[in-house]
Amino acid sequence: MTGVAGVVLQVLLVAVGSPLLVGVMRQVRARLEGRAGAGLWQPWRDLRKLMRKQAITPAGTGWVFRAAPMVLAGTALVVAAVVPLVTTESPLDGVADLFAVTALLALGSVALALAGLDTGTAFGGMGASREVTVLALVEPTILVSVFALSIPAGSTNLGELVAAAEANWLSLLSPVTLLAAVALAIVSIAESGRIPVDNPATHLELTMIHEAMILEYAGPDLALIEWASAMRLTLLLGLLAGLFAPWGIATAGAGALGLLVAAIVVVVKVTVLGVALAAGEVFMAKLRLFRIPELLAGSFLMALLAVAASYFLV
Amino acid sequence: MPDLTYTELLYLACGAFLLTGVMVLWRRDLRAVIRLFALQGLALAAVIGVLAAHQGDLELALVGIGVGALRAGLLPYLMARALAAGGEDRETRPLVNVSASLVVAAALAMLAYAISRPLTELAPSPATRAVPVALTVLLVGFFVLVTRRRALSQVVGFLLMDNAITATAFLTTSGVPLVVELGVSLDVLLAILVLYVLTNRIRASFGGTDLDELRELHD
Amino acid sequence: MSIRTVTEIRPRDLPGEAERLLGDGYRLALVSAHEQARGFGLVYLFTAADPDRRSELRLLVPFENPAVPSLAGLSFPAGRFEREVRDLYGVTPLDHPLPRRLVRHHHWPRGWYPMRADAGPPPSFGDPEGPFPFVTVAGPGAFEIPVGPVHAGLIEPGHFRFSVVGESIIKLKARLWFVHRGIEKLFRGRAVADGLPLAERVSGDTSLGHALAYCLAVEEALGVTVEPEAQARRAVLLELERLYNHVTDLGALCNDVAHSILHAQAGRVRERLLRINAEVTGHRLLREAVSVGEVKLRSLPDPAQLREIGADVAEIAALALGHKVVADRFTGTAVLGAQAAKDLGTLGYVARASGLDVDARRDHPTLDLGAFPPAVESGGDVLARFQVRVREIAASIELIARLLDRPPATVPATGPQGTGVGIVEGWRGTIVHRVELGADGTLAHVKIVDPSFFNWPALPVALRGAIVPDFPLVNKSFNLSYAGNDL
Amino acid sequence: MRASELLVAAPAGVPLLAAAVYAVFGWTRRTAWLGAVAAALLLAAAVGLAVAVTGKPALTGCWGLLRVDALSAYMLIVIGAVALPAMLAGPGYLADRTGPRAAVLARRYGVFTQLFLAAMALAVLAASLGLVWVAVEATTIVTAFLVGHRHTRKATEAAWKYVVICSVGIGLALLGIVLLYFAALHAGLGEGEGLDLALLAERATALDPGVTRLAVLLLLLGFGTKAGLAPMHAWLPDAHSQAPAPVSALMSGVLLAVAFYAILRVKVVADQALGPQFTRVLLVAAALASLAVAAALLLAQRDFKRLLAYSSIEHMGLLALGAAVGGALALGAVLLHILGHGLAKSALFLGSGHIQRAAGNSRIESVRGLAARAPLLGGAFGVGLLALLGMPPFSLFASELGIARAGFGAGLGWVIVAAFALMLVIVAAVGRHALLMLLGRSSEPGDRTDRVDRGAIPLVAALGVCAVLGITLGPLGDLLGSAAAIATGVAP
Repeated sequence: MTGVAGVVLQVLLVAVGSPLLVGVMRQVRARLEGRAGAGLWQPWRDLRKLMRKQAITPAGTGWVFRAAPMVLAGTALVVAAVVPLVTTESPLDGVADLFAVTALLALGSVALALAGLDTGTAFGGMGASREVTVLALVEPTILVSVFALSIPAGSTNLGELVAAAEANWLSLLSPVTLLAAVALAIVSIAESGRIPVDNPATHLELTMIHEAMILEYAGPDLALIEWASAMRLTLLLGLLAGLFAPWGIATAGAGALGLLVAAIVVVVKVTVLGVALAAGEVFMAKLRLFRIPELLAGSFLMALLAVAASYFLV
Repeated sequence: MPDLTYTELLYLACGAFLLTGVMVLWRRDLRAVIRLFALQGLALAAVIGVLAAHQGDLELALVGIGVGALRAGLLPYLMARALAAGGEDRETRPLVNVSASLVVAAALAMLAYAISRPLTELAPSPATRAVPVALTVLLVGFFVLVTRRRALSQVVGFLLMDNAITATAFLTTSGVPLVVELGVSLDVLLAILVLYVLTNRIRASFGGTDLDELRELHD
Repeated sequence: MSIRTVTEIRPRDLPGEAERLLGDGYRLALVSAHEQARGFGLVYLFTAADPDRRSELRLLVPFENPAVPSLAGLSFPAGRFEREVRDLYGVTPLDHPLPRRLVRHHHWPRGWYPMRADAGPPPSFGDPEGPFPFVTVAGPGAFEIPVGPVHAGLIEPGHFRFSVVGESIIKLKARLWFVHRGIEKLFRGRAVADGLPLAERVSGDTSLGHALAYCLAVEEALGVTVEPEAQARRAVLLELERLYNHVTDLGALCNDVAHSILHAQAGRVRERLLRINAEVTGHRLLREAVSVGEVKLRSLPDPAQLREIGADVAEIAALALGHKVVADRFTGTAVLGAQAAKDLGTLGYVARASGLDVDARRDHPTLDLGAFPPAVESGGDVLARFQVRVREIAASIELIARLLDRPPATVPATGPQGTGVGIVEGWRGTIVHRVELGADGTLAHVKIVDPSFFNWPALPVALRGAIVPDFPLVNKSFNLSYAGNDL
Repeated sequence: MRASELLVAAPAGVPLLAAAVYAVFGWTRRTAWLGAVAAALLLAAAVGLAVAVTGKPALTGCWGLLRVDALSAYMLIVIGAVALPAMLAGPGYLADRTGPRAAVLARRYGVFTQLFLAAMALAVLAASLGLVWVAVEATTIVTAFLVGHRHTRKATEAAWKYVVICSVGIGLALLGIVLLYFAALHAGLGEGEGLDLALLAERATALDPGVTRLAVLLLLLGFGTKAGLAPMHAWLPDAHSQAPAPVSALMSGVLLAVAFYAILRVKVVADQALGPQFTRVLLVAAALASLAVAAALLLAQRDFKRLLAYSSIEHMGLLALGAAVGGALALGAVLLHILGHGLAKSALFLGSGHIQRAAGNSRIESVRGLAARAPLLGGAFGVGLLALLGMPPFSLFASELGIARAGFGAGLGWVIVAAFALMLVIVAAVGRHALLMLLGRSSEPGDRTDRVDRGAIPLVAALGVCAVLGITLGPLGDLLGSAAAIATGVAP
């Protein structure tokens, strides 16, 4: 029963908390840059404002354009239910396979890219083409690096991976884990469209990746996309925290108290990661577009080396 | 030293050794490349140090300190001086672009794994299992040497190979006989000095260290 | 200032005279047209440096089928001036190699020339000329990205047509003049004092530069003498304008590579400078300080405070260039070669970043600035344009300190001329104003040339081969004025 | 025993002392001929050692670091025989160099040539494969300065290429040594003896074949680079054509052979550990590739020093071919070929130095009618080229014949046929260039200088020795037999 409760808890945490995480990150950046900032709740206020607006779809767009926000948000919610954030003991445990999770995240990205293409505008196409370039390197890296982690554990099930890491924390110091951690951190930044890959705060339409794809969205659709993007960022950070700092995640048999502690721990971990990311961004600049494949190829290489190391360094 | 910790530490050092080697392919900034090389020298010294601690071998530990001083201290210092004198601090146009180089490096890692099978099988131990790491760095160093155009990048490629050979020597046999060891170190040092002198001479006669300029001799 | 020579010529002698002047090291600074009693009077103003020389060619073309020989083959800017005069007055350049419309909006009716006295109120919009004939780039993978004239950020209107393959720019065409306000027409008939507020509003960030150029032109026309001290204070104000704009640009360039903390810091410095402006003149953008024959200051800026700001800026610039990614984004991006910069007639920091040693403060002085080497870089890329600004900030602060310390000698005034030319090195480059006074002392005709007019064609040239996501950065490194260009 | 130890150390020690003298006193009129004296002493010591070890057990010295057997002694004789004329040509070469830095450059030349001799001697004297490596790498470092001696753009470029390629190659060899040592330790050899060539050959059958295969591959690749075998030959034409003529003579005549000596030593171990087929395949491939590269690039060659350099690649290919064939006959022929090629090639390089000085550059097209302008030098150059092409009565003819006969006997007939087909191409190419240089019509008035013809004297002498060797081996015969036995792994 705690499994179901845990799942509900972590979906709620992600759904409600992710805009807050974005708010925290913006606030950190603002303070570090010497600005007052808009406050933690601003992303939620923005979402509320957008929800009240009229839904507008550009002329000539089809069902792909209308379905994409739903797909994006839907996949994010499913992943939120499956990934071991609060508990490793999910009733959806069979789905919590790393391949399934990666595929779900990719599905959301692809839906958005298709929607960008569906608008038929130059910017939608440009954003989609750039997003797919990034995606083509990000997804294999995620797969390969989690695969590397799965070799010592002997399973690709995320829950088991986390449980195994929690049981033997010394293995976290191995080159396999470190290489995979670096690779996953880089692609998480790329996947969530942060500096140095993409600038979430830009108004320069020619440099955008994520923002260019969603340039034609307005009102509730835009709200859904913004919310889903925040959830994806939260999930990626949560996954990172779970894989490389698994302490505190409730395993089978943890009671209600265990779940509560696990929830607090995960909130702390994700917040710390988010703050670190935001603080890092302040001192970072955006890479030239042609340098991004280099960065991603580098992360892919690390993932591959992690796999190689997991074979020979045992 | 308990065995588990020995293995973990050895692999951690080997991981650092590998990572610094591969990162050289990634960076264009030659100063960063030199820093990475110095870090790799430290990682190599750490590998030797861990081996020495495991075997309780004082002589090996001293050799490790010597290797560290040479490869993390003297050589990077020399290269940094050459760089400061030249004023060109970026690898502008490698023959193979960086993304492709990184993918090639992944393939090289697989190749290294394949060719080091006989070594691991002859004497399976934590140390010999790490030989593929050294061989990967060897191949990466060779790749850097072949595809980079700045004189200094080529020197770094050569030194990566040399680091890798040293690492292999220590991982497989805890080092070759001392006489040979000394001779090898001396030779490497001299080779670097020769290259250092030549780098300056290239700059004097070609006005830069972009080796694309070296095109006078051909058939 | 008797250095200006005036020659009345016949239209058919124009190419020969122009060729002679260009051969003597002159550049075409301004072409102006206006209606006179017996036809269109055209004025070609050529200027040269070292020593300061100005030469005007004046000619008259009849109202019936007005036409002049084209100088487009001799000078690229001349071709653009001629197209501007044709679109606004209907004077046709004969044998122009590129006779496409420049200023004309395609909603304007055929035969309607807005700057003529009889043009009347703007007519209702139609579509008689059809869309602009953009050159289409065809080939595998080539496609077009139209951007603007309305943009996502708060900037002025301009339409850009990118022809790209993948992310690489094959060709860029910029269409401007969406905000053509007919500002030169608004001057006509005003008293000289009433022209000043208009001049201050030619381009918002260059209020002082244009006001000063206007005042210099009027003073030459009226023969007004300005005290050396006042002239020195004007020079100080000019440098203050340069300072706050250059600092803004440094921050904006950092912002365009998403290095927001340096942008924030540059914004802080900019605010300090604007407050100094307000203390000195009572207006943050330096308005209403300069007027014909005089200058009114509330206080003088404190050199020590400015030096402190200079150190601040130097630190920001060093942080930016020391950042690997920022340096990587700037270096080698959108190179404008020295020859291209010279052929296009570029001015200001754009020219100086491409290795051209031009600066009106030295070339067309109003007062003796002493040893004053302009900041010249040779790279021609975004980095060079960044570095030129950095160096100019430091030079400006030193110049201010020197001017406040000891007012230098000025160039003496001459008697009333009826016409006058004012040349000022604004922060963006050389600004030229030319005024003609009527018999009653009111403004008969005013022509304004902002450096942006010369520099806009350089942007597409520099961008050839660059990548699309670098465009905002490159655009900011040029930072050209739409309002100053469109007029 | 002290006398024999001294004798063992002498071939490396004498040039080392000479280098020290040059370092202290510089290149003066009094020290100018010291280099030649050192070379002569080296040759004398080599002969003495040859007498001492022919048919007798090996001599050791320097705490067991050095060991001389018949093969080493034979190689020492080759080094001495080539070094003597090269060192004699040194003062003439330097006499032309003037300028502010001439004294510094001359001192450097004296020191480095002697160090070069010492390093080569050490390479063949060394008892341990590790020390062989150290000595071979030392030759790279020393000669790098000699290649770049002229400080021109071309010389600097050649030196850079030379150091980088050879250091990488020799680095691979080092890895091979490390792996061989690893295998040796697991074959029961002790810590200090794992690289001893004699012990390795003795215990070769106990080596792990997997590791040894990798090690031998790396060693052949590494020393093959230094020996100028294709496809690792890229540095050779540049370095040999840019170095001063006496240094080119040494590099082409003996340095390549010394590197090849290392290959022969490795081959002894490899053949016993892995069977002869493994090295045979590798060497045949390298031999044919070298011959093909040489043939292709000789056809359109426009520079006579590069022509000689490519000819060296050809001859290294032939040596590899002989080594691939194996057996006493083939290896005896290989060793004889080393000596013959060393004498002929070094003489030609020395001669080319004189021609270059007269012509002002080393382009074939600027040398015409040499036979008429300088009959002795031209004639000797022409005869030298004939010797190099394997024409009788020179010893190269005998050794090539020996390799071919042994090859057919070992069932490598098709390889021999292919190799000789390529050599026909080479004969045609070199012959055409030689005819043009010697008999072609001169476009400018010749400057028949006495000095040019005097330069032919060592050439004539070397060719004379070469011709005599082609007819009779004389006292060398026994030494050659013992050395070949060692190279085949029959004798310890």
